[in-house]
Amino acid sequence: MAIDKRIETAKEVISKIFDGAVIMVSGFGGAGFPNFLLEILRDAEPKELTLVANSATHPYSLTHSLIEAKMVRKVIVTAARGRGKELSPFEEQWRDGSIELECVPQGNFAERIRAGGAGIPAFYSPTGYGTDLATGKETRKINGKNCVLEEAITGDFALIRGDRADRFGNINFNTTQMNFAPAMATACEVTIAEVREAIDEALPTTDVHLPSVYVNHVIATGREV
Amino acid sequence: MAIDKRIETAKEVISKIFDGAVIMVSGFGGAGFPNFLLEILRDAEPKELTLVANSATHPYSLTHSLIEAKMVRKVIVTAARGRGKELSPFEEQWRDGSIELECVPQGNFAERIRAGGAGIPAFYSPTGYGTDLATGKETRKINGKNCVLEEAITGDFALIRGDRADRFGNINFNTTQMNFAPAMATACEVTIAEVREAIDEALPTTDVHLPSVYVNHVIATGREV
Amino acid sequence: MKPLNRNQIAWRAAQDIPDGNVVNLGLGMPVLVSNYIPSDRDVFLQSENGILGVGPEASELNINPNLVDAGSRKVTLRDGASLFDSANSFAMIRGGHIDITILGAFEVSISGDLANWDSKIPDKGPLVGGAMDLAVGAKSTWTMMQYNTKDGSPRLLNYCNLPLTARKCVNRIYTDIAVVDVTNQGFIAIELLESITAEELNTRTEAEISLASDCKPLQAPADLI
Amino acid sequence: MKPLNRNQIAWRAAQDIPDGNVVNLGLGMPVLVSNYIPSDRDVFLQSENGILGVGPEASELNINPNLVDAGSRKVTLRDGASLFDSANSFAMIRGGHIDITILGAFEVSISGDLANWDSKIPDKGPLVGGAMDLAVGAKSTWTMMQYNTKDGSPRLLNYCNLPLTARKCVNRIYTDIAVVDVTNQGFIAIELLESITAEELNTRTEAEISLASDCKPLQAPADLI
Repeated sequence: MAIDKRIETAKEVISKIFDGAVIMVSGFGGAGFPNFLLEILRDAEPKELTLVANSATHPYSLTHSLIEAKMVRKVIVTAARGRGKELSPFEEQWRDGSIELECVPQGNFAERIRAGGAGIPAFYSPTGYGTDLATGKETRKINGKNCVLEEAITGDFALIRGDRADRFGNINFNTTQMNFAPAMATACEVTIAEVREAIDEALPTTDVHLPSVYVNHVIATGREV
Repeated sequence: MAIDKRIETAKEVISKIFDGAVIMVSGFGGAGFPNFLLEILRDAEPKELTLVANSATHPYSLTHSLIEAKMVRKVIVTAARGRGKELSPFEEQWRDGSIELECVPQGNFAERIRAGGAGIPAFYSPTGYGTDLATGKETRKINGKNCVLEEAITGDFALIRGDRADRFGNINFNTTQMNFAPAMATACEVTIAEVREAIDEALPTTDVHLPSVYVNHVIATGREV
Repeated sequence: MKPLNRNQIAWRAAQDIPDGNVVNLGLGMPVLVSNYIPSDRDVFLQSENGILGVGPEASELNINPNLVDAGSRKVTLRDGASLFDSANSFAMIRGGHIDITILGAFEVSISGDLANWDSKIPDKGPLVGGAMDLAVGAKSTWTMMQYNTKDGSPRLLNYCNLPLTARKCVNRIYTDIAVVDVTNQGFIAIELLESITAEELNTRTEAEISLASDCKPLQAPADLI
Repeated sequence: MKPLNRNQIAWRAAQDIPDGNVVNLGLGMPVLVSNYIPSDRDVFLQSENGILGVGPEASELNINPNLVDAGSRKVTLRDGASLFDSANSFAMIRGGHIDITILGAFEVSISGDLANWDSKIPDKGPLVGGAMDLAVGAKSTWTMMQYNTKDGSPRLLNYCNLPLTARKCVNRIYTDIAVVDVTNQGFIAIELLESITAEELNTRTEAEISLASDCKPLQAPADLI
């Protein structure tokens, strides 16, 4: 049967996100946030989610709206500081002990997700050695370099944003929209991609940044970002 | 000063390859062999090389010519079997104990080279566990999966083949010419790339498969393969 | 029905590939499977040198000397194909993103251990390639082989004699006389050539083997030669 | 000469970037360095979200909302730029392919320890981003900072008080009153504001600091405001 991963509405696939699921959300600095999908996820209101995203507090990403809606039990992030002196909703919940925080150096964060998708259960990284973010982690000196043992991160659902997709699920990204999306798509059981445009014919191989095998569902939003 | 990594002849840069150097050579199945550079390397005749290449015996790659010229002390490969029943030159030297062999599963081979370029000194892989190729290696059960500790591979010189390059050293590959070249370029101190065509203007970002930072010298050969 | 020839074994295996699956075919007999995938199924063939979506072998008209598969054949790409480097290809394999790998085999043990990479020919070099990664990484590992060696010795054993490729990895075995599942209850023939009795099958097998309660006659089109 | 302002510190650091280098600029003061790189030097700026070759900030005319740098600014690309995902970006950083990273700093210890990511404001969430990876991975780590805190406390210390970013990583410190090398012989000022005596510098430094034998006056263009 001809493969076609395009969907008309995302409500049904998002509704499969269960209480307690581990969700990865792409995006960095205003580029690559799957905000169309996050709106639907917020309305679906699963509870006790673990969120894996670069930032828990980025104003352009609707990741923070899931936290504000008290849907999140734990975040794994590289940034969790709200702008300004007032506490952000995340920081308030964190202070109150109602949300758990795992703060990870961004390179270890990206590599742990990549490892999760690549079948590498753990690796040694020099990053973070001797810092508070390596507290309790196993260390080892390899070829004279002090390293920390870092475990892979995997997830149940990846929500990512691309520019173009084809019916096979191949994804093309616009410049820095890429950031964490390819790694996250490899590391999750189910990947849902929102894109500006989803086409019938196959993307040229030279335009494919994320191979179809990593993508389960594609929805076109028409949005530029 | 304007960056220009293009060179007119490769003899001078190849002459810097010293006795005992670790050389990585790209290529797989007839695609991506840097045979132009390997001809020059063979004539330069450095000794006691360690070769990191997918195959020690592939007939289309001139890697084997370095072995036949007795320039190689050790190979790190996934394949070292000559075609046919007669022993290949590599196999004769191996039988005589004059060349050392490290045979590595291809995925561990690629990942160890990537790790070498990515500052990951070691990682755990499920591949090879319980086999002769893991003999003497540290093992560990992680999340129920038996794994082998695999160390990064780094090198002194990478010889790779691409299709197009620009003066900055950005490289574009033609389809499966890519294979091990990107990882090898990241893992070596000096990368020399032969390409079909080297252009003045910058490659479009969408055509760059290997960023310029990983490439030191570029030479155009005009050859299709 | 006579014992199946190579093409008939390939045909038989091809019938069991589900629609939409991603499949990696090993060198030798397995690659023949691509000729017999039923036309109502849309299957993506992965080649470990960096292709998802291998198409038919290239002809003089559409040959690209840089586009080869893991068997060094000049190939084409199918609609929706994508290309990547070796490190990413084995990330795809090791990470569990390949549904089925079909590999040649010398021996399979009753616990699913596979020996397919080193036949211990004196002084011939080893060739492991991607076999260990595929056997460990794919969701299902099938093997294709003659049920017995040329001199009639069993290949379905209590323990493998030849060096292992991976432990406990084989799920199903396609042969000239039977299709065998590797289960917690041992080898179970799910299809058997009509001319062969359970008793004869037992004598041709070192390990315990039983017939499935619904064991069917092994059949393949007679015109495949 | 008065103490240098932020732009003057940035100008001063920019003068020391060698031609052809690859440089990653941290958030805050370091990003100003890009405005003052001498025009005779061809420098590639890396942004950890996936750019090698960041160009000037975008204007209304050439804005691409998906093209941002690590500081969330809408940027352009320079000639010869390339783009990649976060995992590859940090492979580039961790793998030692960035010549210099310039980071903001709260504190630097005499052994080169850096504290720049957690100022311990009560209940505010942490923000580590890529700082730990950059400090460990770049060939050279420079910091830019005010020599003393707002209340006059020293920032060049025997041991850092704030949580560490990385150990033994800082090579050079650019400040409003001095340029300081971190050496095996401790802090050595290589440039010092003419109005400041060695004795005054000492009182403003917790750790031992000496003047280089050829210590020069710290200067910057007066018209940078």
